[in-house]
Amino acid sequence: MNGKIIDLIIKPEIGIVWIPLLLVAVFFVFMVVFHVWGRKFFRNDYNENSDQVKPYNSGNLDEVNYSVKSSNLYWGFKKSMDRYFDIMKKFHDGDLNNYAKWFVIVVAACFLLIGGGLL
Amino acid sequence: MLSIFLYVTVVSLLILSITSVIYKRNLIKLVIALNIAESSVNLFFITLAYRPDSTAPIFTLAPALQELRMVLPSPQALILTNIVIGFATTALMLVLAVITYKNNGTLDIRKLKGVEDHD
Amino acid sequence: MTFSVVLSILCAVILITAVLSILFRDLMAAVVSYAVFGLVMTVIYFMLDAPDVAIAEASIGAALTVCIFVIAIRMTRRREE
Amino acid sequence: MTNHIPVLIITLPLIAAFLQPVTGFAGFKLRNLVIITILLVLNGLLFMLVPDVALQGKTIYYTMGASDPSQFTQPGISFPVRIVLKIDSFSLFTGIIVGVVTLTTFLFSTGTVKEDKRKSYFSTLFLLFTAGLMGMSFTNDLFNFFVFLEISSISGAALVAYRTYRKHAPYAGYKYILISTIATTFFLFGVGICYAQYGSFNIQYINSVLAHSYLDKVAMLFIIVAMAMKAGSVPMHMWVPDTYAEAPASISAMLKASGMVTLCAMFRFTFSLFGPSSSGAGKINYETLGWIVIVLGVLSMFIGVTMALIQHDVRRLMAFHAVSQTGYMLLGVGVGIAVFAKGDGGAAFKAFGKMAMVGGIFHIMNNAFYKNLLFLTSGVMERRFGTRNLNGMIGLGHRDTLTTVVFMIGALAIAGIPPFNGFDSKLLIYESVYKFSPVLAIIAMFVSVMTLASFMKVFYSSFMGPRRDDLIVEGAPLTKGTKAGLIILAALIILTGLFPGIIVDGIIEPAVTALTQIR
Amino acid sequence: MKLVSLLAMFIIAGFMFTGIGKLHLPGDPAGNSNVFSQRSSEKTDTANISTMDDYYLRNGQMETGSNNIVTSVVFDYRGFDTLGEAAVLFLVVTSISMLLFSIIKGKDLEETVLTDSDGFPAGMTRIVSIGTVLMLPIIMAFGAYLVIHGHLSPGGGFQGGAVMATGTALLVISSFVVRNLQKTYKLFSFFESLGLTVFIVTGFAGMGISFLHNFLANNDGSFLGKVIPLGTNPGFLNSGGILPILSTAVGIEVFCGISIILVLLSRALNARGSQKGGHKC
Repeated sequence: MNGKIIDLIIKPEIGIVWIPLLLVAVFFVFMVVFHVWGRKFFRNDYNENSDQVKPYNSGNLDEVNYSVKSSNLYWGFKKSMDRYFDIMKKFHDGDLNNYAKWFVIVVAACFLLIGGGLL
Repeated sequence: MLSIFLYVTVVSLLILSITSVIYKRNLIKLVIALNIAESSVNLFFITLAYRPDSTAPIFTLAPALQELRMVLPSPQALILTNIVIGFATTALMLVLAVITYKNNGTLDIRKLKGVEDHD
Repeated sequence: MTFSVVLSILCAVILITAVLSILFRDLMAAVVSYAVFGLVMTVIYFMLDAPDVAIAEASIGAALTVCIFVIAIRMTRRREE
Repeated sequence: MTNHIPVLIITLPLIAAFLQPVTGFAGFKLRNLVIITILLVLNGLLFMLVPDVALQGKTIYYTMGASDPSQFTQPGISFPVRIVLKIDSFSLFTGIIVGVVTLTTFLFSTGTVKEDKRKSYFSTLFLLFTAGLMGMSFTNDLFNFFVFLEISSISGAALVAYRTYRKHAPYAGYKYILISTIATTFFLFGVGICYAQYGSFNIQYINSVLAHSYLDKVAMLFIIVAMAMKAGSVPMHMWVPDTYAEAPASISAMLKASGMVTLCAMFRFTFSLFGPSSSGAGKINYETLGWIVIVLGVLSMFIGVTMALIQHDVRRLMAFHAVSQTGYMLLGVGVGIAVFAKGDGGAAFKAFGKMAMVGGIFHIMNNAFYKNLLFLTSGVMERRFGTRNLNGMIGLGHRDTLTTVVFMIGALAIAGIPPFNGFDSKLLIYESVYKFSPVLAIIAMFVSVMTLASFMKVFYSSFMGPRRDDLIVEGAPLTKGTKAGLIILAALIILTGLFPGIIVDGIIEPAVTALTQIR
Repeated sequence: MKLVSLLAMFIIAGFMFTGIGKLHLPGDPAGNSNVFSQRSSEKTDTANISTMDDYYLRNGQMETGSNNIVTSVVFDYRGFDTLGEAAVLFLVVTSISMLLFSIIKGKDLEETVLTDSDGFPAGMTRIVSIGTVLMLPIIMAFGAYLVIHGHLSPGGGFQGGAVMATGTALLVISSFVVRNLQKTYKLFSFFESLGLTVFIVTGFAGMGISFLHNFLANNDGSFLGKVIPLGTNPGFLNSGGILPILSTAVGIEVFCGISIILVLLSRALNARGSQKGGHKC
């Protein structure tokens, strides 16, 4: 390993100062300081074994065993790009002929580049 | 003069097989098409290896001329390997097509989507 | 001269059998035409001074591949739907 | 004995696989142990090569069957006659990826793939898959590369169709072998054209006599597009989600490794086979070639991630991410290709081109670690809930703390969060690509954000939520082997994340210099 | 969308046909192709197609001791390809047995021979069965000849093994039902691994110098090492060095491998588990 361990840690020539050990140390220092000193500024009426522990089910208090289904996360994003996704679903529908067709189209495009003198 | 026919056959076999992979719908028909593509590559290598009025590269009982000319041996050695690889791929694809038929009851690409419904 | 004439005829036969084996809807007929394709390939390899490859193509390309195709078609459907 | 290492690396898995049917009935515990020791020996041999190949930049040749194996050509003739294996730091880099991935994946598969009569076939195919990948990364001979490419394609297809009782698994295997056969046929056509011009199959020899004619461009086109198809870049990527989703978890990890080895082979062909040769001035326009690779990369990134966002099958989601991560590598190295033979005497390449290539190739290694980790965790999730549908998975976090921690490490690494290794290579790529053209860097960052979004979706829906023991199909705790596989990969991610300097200087920088021959 | 792919096909066809024009036509004499002109001294004119191949033709007999230069290229100069190739065949046989043993289960493994009244296998007519029995020794003898004389006459491990496998194909086609699939499969797979292990062990045997080194050739007439006169000669059986050993190993492996494929496929054909859709054609 050429160069001492210190050079390895401090690598100015890749443009960023990357001192992982320093980052980890700063992180621990911050946690200790926060744990000892910073907590006084926040509310301290939280106690473990009251019903504050239970997940807040937005009002309905009876025991509700549900979790947001993954398919309706980001529904807004999906709704807004519906036209794009319809085209994309048509491409990925498992039709083997289309899979081979795209290979031929890419080869033909590159041939046009060669013919056009670009490549 | 003679090699133009061979090279034209090679290229037209390749184009024929790739077109039939794009348009044909039966899985076993695709296997036949890919076999034809492999044979066209083999023919391409053998026409590269051919030299006019020369014998096969075997010295046992070769014509005892002073000016003994022989065909190039290394493409033939590679085509030996490629033929057996072509047979191996064909055997595997046929077995996979048979099991797909056992599971899905059809060999038609359009009916075998192979992809559950999207989200 | 006759050598290149015979070779060009065989090339034509190759193209015809390849097109036929693709176009036949009855898979058994397609496999038979593929067997003829393999046989003519063997003759072409032999004419191009490649005896090793000719034997390999004959035994593997024409005989065994066709045998496997026949068994596979018997296990599935014969007509291409 | 040490100069025989390259051959031992390839032939050890082969001989183990050949003896498998005979020794396969000696109980599966002994068989797993034998295979794990073989894979450990492989990694050991690879790391024995690191000191003199990577650090001193030496290139080891190994000619098969020659009287003096370490010489590139026989005494007295100027062209190679036999098959030559070439180990320079780039092929060593590829070999290390294959070694690490196969070791961890086999450790994982000892637990998940159930033991039955067909398991000895599974391990035989696994060993042959490893031998194929090792051969592809080390060989210097075009037709030898074709044979090893065929070995890895066929064993991949058979392993994808391992679970024949599933409805679509055999059809996914059929798709994989059909796509591979089309790619290998066109690859062989390119090799034939190279042979027609230069009469040899050796990559180094062809590059030294390359005349950059029209036929060379046609051969380059066939070879590179065939490799891009096998690696799964966008227009030809549609087989990737179908195949990875149907395969067992450890096999989709191996398929991803074979995709990356094919990508490394594609870069080796662009630089070592069709690179600007010493004899002829390069008439091949590497600017356009670089832009082709960049366009493939950007398309892969964007389409891969947008399609991944809407999937509800966890393995298909991760397969689309595999496609988008391949886009990052293509983008990084594409910028390098576009710039490395520019007319300005290498100023642009020294400024950002080399950093882009270092970023791209470093991303290949990082991706090898965290993408396999994610595939293995999706295997655990599928085993637990019996289904791959994200809607059916709730509250896995309560049961498997190890899987949750490991999944978090993998998800944060793939999204490029600082302490983990995804961030280092993505940062290198962003910085250099920004100097090349800012729009590409912005797209790359946007795609990285969407990667984080889709993995948060997976984490939120399947790991958090209330504890639902009624959904658990198989509650048996993970075996020692499975845990070992996951822990090794997670440790590697954290190590490369915290100390990228060691990896970049030790393996990646020499790999790029070996590839581009530019200091 | 179909039109785009048709157009792409025309573009590819056009460019490849122009490529043919620039391709080296085998008509013109490439390089100095007279075999006797320079023995074992290297000819370095400009890089044309035949430098490497002319080296094989001129030095093949000396270095590998075999008359059939194609076999010497297959097993000695590019022996590593052939090892990979044998691995491909072994790989396909393993994967096919892995896939088909999920169909062939339980009762099908021990099938009694379906014979008609006087002991001939049912199915095909008696002519075919007798014909098969008569033809089998001829096919096997011809295949063995091809394997053993691989380094003298055209032929070698692959072709001989494939010809012997056509014998098995003949048995399978004439619906000769394997008495006990389990035992037959074990026998064939044992011989297949034996062939492959012999191949790779011979490769390792030359490891003192390098992998697949032909250490048996040309050492004055010892086992398989006869120094053959150069140029045309009647061919000597004990001359090829490790070539005959490798050729026999590959011959055994190809024969057993393809026989396994054929036997398993024919058994899966009428296994109980397979789809009833399989018709008699």
